[in-house]
Amino acid sequence: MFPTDTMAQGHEGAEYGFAFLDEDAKRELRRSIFKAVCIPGHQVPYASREMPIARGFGTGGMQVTLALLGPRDCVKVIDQGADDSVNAANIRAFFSLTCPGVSGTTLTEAASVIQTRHRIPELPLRNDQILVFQVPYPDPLVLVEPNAATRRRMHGRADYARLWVKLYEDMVAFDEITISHRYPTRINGHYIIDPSPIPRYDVPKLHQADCLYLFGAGREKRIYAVPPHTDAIPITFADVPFTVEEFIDRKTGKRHCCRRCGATDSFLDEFPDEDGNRVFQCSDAAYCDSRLMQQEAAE
Amino acid sequence: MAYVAIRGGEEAIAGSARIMDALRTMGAGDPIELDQIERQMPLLHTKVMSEGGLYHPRLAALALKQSLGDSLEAAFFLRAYRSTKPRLGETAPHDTRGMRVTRRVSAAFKDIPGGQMLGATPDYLHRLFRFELMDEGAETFDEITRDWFGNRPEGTRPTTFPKVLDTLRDEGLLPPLAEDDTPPFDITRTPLIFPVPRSAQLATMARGETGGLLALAYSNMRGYGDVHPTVGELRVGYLPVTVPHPVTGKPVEIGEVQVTECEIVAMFEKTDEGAPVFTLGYGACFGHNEVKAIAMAVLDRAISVAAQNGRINNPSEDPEFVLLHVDGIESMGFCTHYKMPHYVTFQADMDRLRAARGKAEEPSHVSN
Amino acid sequence: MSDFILSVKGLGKGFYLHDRAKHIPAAVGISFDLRAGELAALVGPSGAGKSSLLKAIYRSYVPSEGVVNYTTAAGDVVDLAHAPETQITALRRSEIGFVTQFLHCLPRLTTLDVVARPLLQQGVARAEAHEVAAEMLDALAIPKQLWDATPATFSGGERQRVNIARSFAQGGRLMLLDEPTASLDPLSREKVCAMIERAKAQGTAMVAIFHDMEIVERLADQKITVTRKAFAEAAE
Amino acid sequence: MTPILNVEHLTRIHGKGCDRCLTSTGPEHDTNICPHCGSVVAVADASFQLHRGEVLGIMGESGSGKSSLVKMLYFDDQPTSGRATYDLDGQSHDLFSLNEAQQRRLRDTAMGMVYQNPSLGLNFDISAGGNIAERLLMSDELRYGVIREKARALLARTEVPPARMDELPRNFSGGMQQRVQIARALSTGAPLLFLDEVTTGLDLSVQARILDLIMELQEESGVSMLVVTHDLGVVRHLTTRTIVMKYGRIIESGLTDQILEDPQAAYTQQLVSSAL
Repeated sequence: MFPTDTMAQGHEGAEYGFAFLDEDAKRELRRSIFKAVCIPGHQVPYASREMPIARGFGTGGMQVTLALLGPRDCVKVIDQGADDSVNAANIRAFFSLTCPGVSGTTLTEAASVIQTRHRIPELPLRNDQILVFQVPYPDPLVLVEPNAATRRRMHGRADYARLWVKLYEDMVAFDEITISHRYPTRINGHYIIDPSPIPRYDVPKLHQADCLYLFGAGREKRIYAVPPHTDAIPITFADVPFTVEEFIDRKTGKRHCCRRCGATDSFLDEFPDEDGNRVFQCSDAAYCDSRLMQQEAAE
Repeated sequence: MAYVAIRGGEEAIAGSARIMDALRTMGAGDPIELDQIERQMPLLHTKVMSEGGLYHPRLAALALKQSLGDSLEAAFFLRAYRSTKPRLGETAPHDTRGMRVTRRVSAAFKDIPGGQMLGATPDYLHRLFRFELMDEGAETFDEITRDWFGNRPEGTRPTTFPKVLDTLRDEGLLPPLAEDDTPPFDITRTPLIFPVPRSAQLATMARGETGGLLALAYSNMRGYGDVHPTVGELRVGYLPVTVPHPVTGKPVEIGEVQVTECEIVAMFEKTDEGAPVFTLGYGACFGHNEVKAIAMAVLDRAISVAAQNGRINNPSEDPEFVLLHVDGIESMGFCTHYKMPHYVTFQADMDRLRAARGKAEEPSHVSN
Repeated sequence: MSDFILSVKGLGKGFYLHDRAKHIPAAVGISFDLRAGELAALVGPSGAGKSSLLKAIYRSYVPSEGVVNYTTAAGDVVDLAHAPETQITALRRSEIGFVTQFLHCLPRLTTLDVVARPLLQQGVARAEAHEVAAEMLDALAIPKQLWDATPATFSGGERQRVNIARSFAQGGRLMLLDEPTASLDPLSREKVCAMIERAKAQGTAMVAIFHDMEIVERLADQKITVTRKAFAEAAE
Repeated sequence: MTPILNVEHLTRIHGKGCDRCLTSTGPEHDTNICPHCGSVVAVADASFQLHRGEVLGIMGESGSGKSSLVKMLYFDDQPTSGRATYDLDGQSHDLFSLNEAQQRRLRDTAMGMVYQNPSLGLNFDISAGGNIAERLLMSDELRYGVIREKARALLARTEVPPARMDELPRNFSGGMQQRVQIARALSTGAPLLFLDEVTTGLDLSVQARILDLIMELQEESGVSMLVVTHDLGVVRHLTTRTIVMKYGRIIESGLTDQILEDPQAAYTQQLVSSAL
């Protein structure tokens, strides 16, 4: 069970119903989710409710998660790959407060629903798991078109040439596609989505996955989905391959490894240690911990 | 180690909550009463209800108390509370002619039917400190109250008034009110998909943040736009709220809400029927907030003009620009979110920068 | 099938000026037939309407009356006075040429390109077109060092000769010549006459206006006298 | 031979329109505003054909409807009534009965437009090369190397220095902007090009060079062009046939030299004589 004493509002929990939202709101959310699954990549508008955490902190993901959760679910919340970063902790505390019966976990393999900000877990997800993304900007076309009505028309017609022009301009200026995260990705051959600010490293995991990916944008009031076994192709040129972060040490030519667990197959956080040296560590805390535990057990 | 300190966020949040609570209570003397907030800071209090989109005086006072007086945060409490409540019914449309008026002015006419009524306004008060307020007692409050009730002007002033603009309508200078039975757009149940009807425009602004509305309306007034408003009528008062009786269906009055309403008259325009007429801008919100009502009326007009001309010349005329940026809860939230960790995206940024720099540094690199 | 290349019957041309509500008297209808290799000269006093009739045959002017039957290379008879514009355009490109004293040309083209242009438009290969153009320029004594320059910078006489070179390079079955020798020096005039004779010999039919009656006598197979209609008659 | 473009009874009325709009406007009424309902009759009952490889001029003063006509054919505007068919590779497309996606496809791949105002035809926030790339991308060319080469070649052909292909067109001179527009319009090898007052507002010497360029390109590619202009010089230079419009009506059409030398309609006579 969750600790319940970490929220200032904790003592008021009893005032609120299961999963916070009123039942009509949850029903509407579920309808929107179904629609999003039926039209992969299409941004389904919904009447996003105000959550007791601020816009931008994951209110869209929270609403999707709250609409999904039932008392037998097991939920995991991560932010930047970590279960115990402040925002993840805060959201998990909110779920524990408002969803009695739902259990929490930090283990990727144990969760039925995982809410995430900025990462996809390293461990491949199964077909009985749902990954819910928190989305700040649902529309990849904002890069090239400020007007929302125009953008909707462009999506309908799959009119995405201007996104490619952006890539072209990037190539001209830098000889590289410089989009680092929120990499525009084409779903099922039609709609292009903003896969939320995940790094390029995580984008290939969207393609033909076993699990369901749901994206909730609270402030912008959109829900969209990449269903299981669906094509998800990052947009690029035929002769400019899409690449992911490689964490190559330019001095040695070798990949950096996690300083905790030694992993060389994970997305790494880079930061200076006390002595000012650059060190690397798994961004996915659960992955790192489980590797450490395996290593301890093996010894 | 700094990085590890971020892990363990749960304890950090708990600690933060304790400090906030201490900040609210330490050395503050007697706890502030909810009534005191409601009565002694009515303008702040009703602003919170207006921006929170929920007319609940008691919870609005609690919100202000719990948020340490931050009006945006307080409005946020009301909004979040709304999300948990089912909708039990809908009120019928209300005619503000039935408003129990406490203040009404017109800048268009010196004499208006029923007369101007200055009411409570700081407009003509000098913003000079009354230092004696630093040291008021309960007895001072009683004295002022007794004096007000004891020396109220005699006579039977009516409490409801005709609308000033009806005179203009009678003369044909304003187009007649169009009968429209279309149910208003419900912004709490339907997201804004542009283009949106005017009712969505008005509803969004009615719970918009005062400062945001003011800034955009001011840009129009200063020359990034050309509404050139005249305040036809501004009224503040209490509007009876009726709902259909659950059994009989007959309208039943269940209370009243304080409302500020502003109708501005703007430059005239040609009509299909020939003779030119004035145009209108409408603003209304919960509570006593004249700046918000006027700003809203100006923006309502600005957006309508642009829609009519099919051309947007200024930000204040763009419905997307105005309506997507005036909500205080959303803008405040998104601004706040930048304080959250962005390690992963920043790591990805560094990767791209290094890649681009690597290309730039390669001596063999030839720009094509 | 007619053996005439051109058969003109009752061709007349007048004008109506709307702003002055005024009819400009027309040239009296003319009629003549022209076979391959023949030259018909339009003669008459200045202002009689010779140029107007020539332009009416070319359809730069809308004929007021009459029929201009032209037999195409394919053997079809086309009334140039009434044929659809697209047909006129096609014939102008491949069969019917018009030579004036004035040269309109693109300022960026070299003299060689200006002359070769009609051939290029007909789809002739660049090298071949340039060969024909060079031959024409040579025949008209345009100095070789000028061929790479644009005619926009040339003297009036040089430009006129470039223009003639262009028209004869294009060749065709029917050529309409409006004072091609006017204001040329005697040597150049002789070159042009020789060129006309050569084209005739190759079977080109021509309708021409010359101010110099000597040339008319030398080149014309028939003379068509053009007179202006009486004012009263035109105003009917 | 079938014309590449066949326009029949094309009409565009701005406003609510009434059944007297067409009979109450036009040159004989000296207005294109319907006195009964106030609607503007931009184009009324316009019919004409554009033949393969032909350069057709549409001449008239501002407000004559010439630009409106071309806007409809390029799908920038919708006609009130009328029909237009575009014959592409032997297949006839009924332009105004196509759905939006089909129209867009046709416009992106098989039509080119050069506007008077370069800001309409170009995106000033992306490079000159990027503007060409956009058209190529719209026609499904997704190879960066090919796009880059094609853009470079097109810009070179329209005499934009290759060194400037990565600059923003907003920093270019008016003439250079038109060259980029022309390169963009030509990029997909469309057999049909619309030119709307392409030289208006440019210096005379620049105008002449642009016209020469257009003419050369036309001869090279055989592209059919519809040239909208109020400038007799442009008509004389570029076109073989010309349509004259006034108050939304086609009042005269003919061979360009005939229109210029022997205009029949009162209005055309006035237009030609005032220019000389």
